[in-house]
Amino acid sequence: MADLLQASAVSVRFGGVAALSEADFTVPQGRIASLIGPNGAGKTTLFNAITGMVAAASGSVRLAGRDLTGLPPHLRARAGVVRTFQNLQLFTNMSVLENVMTGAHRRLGYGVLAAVLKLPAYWRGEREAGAIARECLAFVGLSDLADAPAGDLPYGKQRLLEMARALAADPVLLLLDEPAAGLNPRETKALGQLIRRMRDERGVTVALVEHDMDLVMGISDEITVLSFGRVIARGAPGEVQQNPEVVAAYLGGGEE
Amino acid sequence: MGFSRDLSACGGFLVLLLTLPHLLANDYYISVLILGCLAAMTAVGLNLLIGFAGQISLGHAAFVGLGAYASGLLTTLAGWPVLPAIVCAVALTGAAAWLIGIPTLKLSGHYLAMATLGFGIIVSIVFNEAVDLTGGPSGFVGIPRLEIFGFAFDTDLSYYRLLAALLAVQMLVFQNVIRSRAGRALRAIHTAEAAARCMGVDVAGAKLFVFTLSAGAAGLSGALYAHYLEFVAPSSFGFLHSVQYIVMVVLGGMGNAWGAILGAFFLTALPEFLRAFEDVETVLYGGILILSMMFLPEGLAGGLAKLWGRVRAKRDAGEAGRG
Amino acid sequence: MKRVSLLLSLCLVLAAAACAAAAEPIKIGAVFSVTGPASFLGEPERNTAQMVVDEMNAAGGLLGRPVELVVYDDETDVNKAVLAVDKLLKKDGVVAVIGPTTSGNTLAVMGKFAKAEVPLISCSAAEKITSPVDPWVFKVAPSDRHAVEKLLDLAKARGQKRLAIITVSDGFGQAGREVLKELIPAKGFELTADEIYGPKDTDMTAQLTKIKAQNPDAVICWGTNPGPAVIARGRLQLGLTMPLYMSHGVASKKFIELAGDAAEGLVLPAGRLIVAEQVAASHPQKKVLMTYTADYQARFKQPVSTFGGHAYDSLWLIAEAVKLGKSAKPADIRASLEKVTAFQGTAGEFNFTAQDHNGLSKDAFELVVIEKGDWKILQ
Amino acid sequence: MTFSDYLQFLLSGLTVGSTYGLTALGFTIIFNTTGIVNFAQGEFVMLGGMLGVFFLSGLGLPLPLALLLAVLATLLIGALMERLTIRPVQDAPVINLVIVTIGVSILVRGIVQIVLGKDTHALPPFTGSAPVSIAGAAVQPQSLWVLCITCGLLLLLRHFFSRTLWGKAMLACAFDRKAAFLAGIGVRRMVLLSFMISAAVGATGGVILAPLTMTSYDVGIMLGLKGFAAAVLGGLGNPFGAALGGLILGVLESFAAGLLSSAYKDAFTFVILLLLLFCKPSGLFGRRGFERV
Repeated sequence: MADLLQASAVSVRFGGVAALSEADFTVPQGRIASLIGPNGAGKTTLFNAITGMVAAASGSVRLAGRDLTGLPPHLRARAGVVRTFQNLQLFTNMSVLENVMTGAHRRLGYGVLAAVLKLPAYWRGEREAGAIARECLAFVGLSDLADAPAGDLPYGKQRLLEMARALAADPVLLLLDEPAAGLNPRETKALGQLIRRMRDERGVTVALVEHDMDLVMGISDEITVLSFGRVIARGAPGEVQQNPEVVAAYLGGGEE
Repeated sequence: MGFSRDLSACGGFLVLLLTLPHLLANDYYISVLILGCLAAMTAVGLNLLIGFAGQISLGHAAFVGLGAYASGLLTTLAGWPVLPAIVCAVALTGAAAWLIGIPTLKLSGHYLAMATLGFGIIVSIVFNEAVDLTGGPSGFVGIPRLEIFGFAFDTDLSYYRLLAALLAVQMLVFQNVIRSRAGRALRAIHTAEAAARCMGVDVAGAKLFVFTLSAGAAGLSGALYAHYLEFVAPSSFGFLHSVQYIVMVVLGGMGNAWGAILGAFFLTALPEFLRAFEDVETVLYGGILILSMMFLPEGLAGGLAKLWGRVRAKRDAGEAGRG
Repeated sequence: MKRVSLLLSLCLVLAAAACAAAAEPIKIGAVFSVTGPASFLGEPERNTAQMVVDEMNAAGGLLGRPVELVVYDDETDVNKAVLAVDKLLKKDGVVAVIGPTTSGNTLAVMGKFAKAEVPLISCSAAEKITSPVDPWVFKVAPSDRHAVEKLLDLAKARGQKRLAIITVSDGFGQAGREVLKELIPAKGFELTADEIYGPKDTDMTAQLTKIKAQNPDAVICWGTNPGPAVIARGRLQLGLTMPLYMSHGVASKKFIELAGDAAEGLVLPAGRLIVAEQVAASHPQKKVLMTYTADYQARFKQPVSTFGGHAYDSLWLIAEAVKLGKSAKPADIRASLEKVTAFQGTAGEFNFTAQDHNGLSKDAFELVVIEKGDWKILQ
Repeated sequence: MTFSDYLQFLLSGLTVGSTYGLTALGFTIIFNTTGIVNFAQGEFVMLGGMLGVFFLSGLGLPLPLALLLAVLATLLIGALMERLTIRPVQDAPVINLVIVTIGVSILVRGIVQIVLGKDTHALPPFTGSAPVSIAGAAVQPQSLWVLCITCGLLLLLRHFFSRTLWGKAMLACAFDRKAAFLAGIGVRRMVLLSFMISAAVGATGGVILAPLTMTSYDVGIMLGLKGFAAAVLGGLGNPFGAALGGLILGVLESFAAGLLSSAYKDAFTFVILLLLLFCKPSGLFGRRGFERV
């Protein structure tokens, strides 16, 4: 089955430090592909390069054949590349419902003039945004907190809100940056089921960066391992787990 | 749903403004109300920029000045009728904001404050020094009063009614912007710019839009000010006036649509009440700023809302007790 | 609730009765910049106005009625000046208004007086205030034109041909600069430099260096404190040997105090007020100069300033107009003001006509020189 | 325009620039410890000059004592400002803190206007005012005092921030308040200290420049703005950059007034500042800050 995302030979430098050197990363259509590696391996940097938050020194990023390399983040987002953040970036000055409606920003087809003059396009757009938002909240199980201020939610529920917001953007490709960080085992298990449901029920292609091995091994169709900015292994969960280089990278085996 | 509430709120506000002159002891206070409305127009625009989009501007008095001078010059030197001159002045101010906005809005925090402050000072120096064009430090006279389709607004009361209507319409327009996709995008930029970017919000474009919109509102208030005073001078658009607009927004309650109006009228009327203690007015003004930031962090509107909430809570508790 | 409203109406009746008993006071309004950048002009004006009204009431008021002064501080801010004038015209119902202190504020408010049909006597100097003549607007400060003419006559007498000017970028400086740039070429001089400095600038070395490079015969500085004092000291520091003329804007002891020994030998046109003692006893202004100086210094323990004199002249001119027309109605005051002739004020002899609402001429100014820290009339 | 004219521009530019530098230094000290931009910094400079005049002519004290007392009094006012107005709102958003500092600057201006009056005053120069000629350019001895004291203060502060324990503790507070707190640094005391030092530095600027440029209750406004511009020009947060930024700003202003047009002198300064902000927001010497996503 064709690869939805092809990030090939992506290099990123911060001053003299080569955060990423010629990293390749592909995500097959409708699958969950994980990206793992020790801290500082360049996982988040690769995500930032894919979403355009960081300028790649070289290499290209193609989504379903379309070259996104030069585009700024918001145009990539409009092409369907949506991500969540390692340290929660919620809109705390808005309600839960409004947060998710903002997620659907790119799908609403009315401009400012329509909003000012309250043209029919505005009413249709807002109704649509409300429907999308409520449906996504239901999907993640936060319907009863729709009107609560986003800032007041407990941490676990804020994570779910960020997932709902990403879902509302109708992602072609969803990049999850350590979604399980700070969650307890029960919440992590529920998160795993939620991601699997997104893939199965909504056909969302997911790219996952995560340290929690049970979660990664449990739901990933394919795993890529990064170490010091370089891809050192790729394959099904079982294969990658036994790969000596991966073990060394993690457990710091003594290179002779 | 939200729209009907906005409509009734703005309508009620307009009725309140129109009845005010008749409640006041004598019609001297109309000029205070006129200056209050003009200040509110700029403050509401600035509130959208600071309170909602989280971008600071320490040079907004310059946009008020641009609107005033553009409209004043068009009607005196170029002999335009007043209405098209005002419309063109607002457009010019918006264009100037758009131009200076492109490089400035890439900055944030203290740097953005400094850039807008520098821009404000440059504009006020040009007003002061370009003597042949702007009439220099003592300004220029002879700006005609506003006249629309033959009806001349030459009495203060008629001009006040026009301003009250314009302010109510501006509030409705800004409420509609806030309660829409664009409004949510602005608020998103305020708290999590990176996340907004990844939700498809063109952050640079949205900032430029809100900066130009708020500058246009300031330009409109400047033009209407010039045609009220029939005179314009650089001393009304200096750095201290930019600071005063900021204080109106923050004192009124940032991010609260009605806060800016409350702050604008309060600060315009305040010196009138402080007139009795002439010399200590500066001290009182500074003191009020400090104390309000300490005890009313969400501003007057925030404070009132909390008060109103507590009153309602007590009343509901009372009913529950009785019911 | 009933008892309270009854009580209220009772004392209202009483108040009205009390008010009618004493003669209705003649209300005169005043707007001065007591605070803000122009406070060193506005404060002496307010002090003088209060003093003069007290003197008037001590002498039985006007037409047997007490005079009430209603003063507002516009803080050198245009908006506050507009509000203050509106309050005077609509709320306080004054018969005449004196002030504002600055030209900018005067221009902003003068249009309101024709509509309200109340006369305004401005204490600021800009020529635009009385030309073209607005029937309801007068001014007591001598025009910059008179001061410049006086100075240029002296420069011509001393054979100085090439002149440099350095003016402050505020209302006062701009008015002077316009007249200087008009009269210098008109009277056959050559303008070598046209420098400008900001009211709050703290260093004019750059401008003075530029002027020094062109080596003019004389330099004319048009501004009010503190700028001119910085320029006078800069002149010594940079060794500009050519004479430096000042404007009547620095005609107060504060300038000499600030400039210190750099003020020695500077010449400037000024009202006779600051050299009152040296004015010949036979001079018609002698009496008014001496009384004002004595009264002011006795009450406020500060030296007099020509700006305070403007408030003095305005109020006594109104008194003169009320006596002349035997009426305190605004329209009568206005009409009588235009008939005032040979009135000796601190700024000079006033001769008002329907076309001349300033009433002063070139000889309102006296050329004075600063010697050993004090003013001397230039012989 | 001869060489001595250019030298004249340079020297007068450096003199005025050093007060911008001292004001900018004051900004940086507070910014380094609290992250707050203190818009009342200009008022500290004004207080130095005005209190100097008060102690000298008001109480008739000898010049050195009067100036020292002026600096100490301003230092106390700085402490008072931090304790009464900054501490209660220290966790408020940046915009609220900016408003509080603006409120303090207006309050201080109001009080000085009432207590010390609205007139302009001058302080006598330290060692006479007979100009010294350097290669044709006339320099007042006071200017030399200004330059030396500024450099002296700069070196003192560089040493303080890089060598002394308290100095490093203050820097730590700015970097991460919680971490500094956990490391046992009395954050509150450091913040108080930063306001006191910056008030003293500002007052020194006021005291040494007043003999040249005179002082009144409202000289603080423009000085504050120029000081802030200099701090940004030099790289916000870098003490060395702030002082240099001030000197550069002063020289630029002097040459702009001398060669181009004196009317638009201040405008040029801010145009240059804007260009710099657009091209290199971290200033000439500041590090490029990275925003962690």
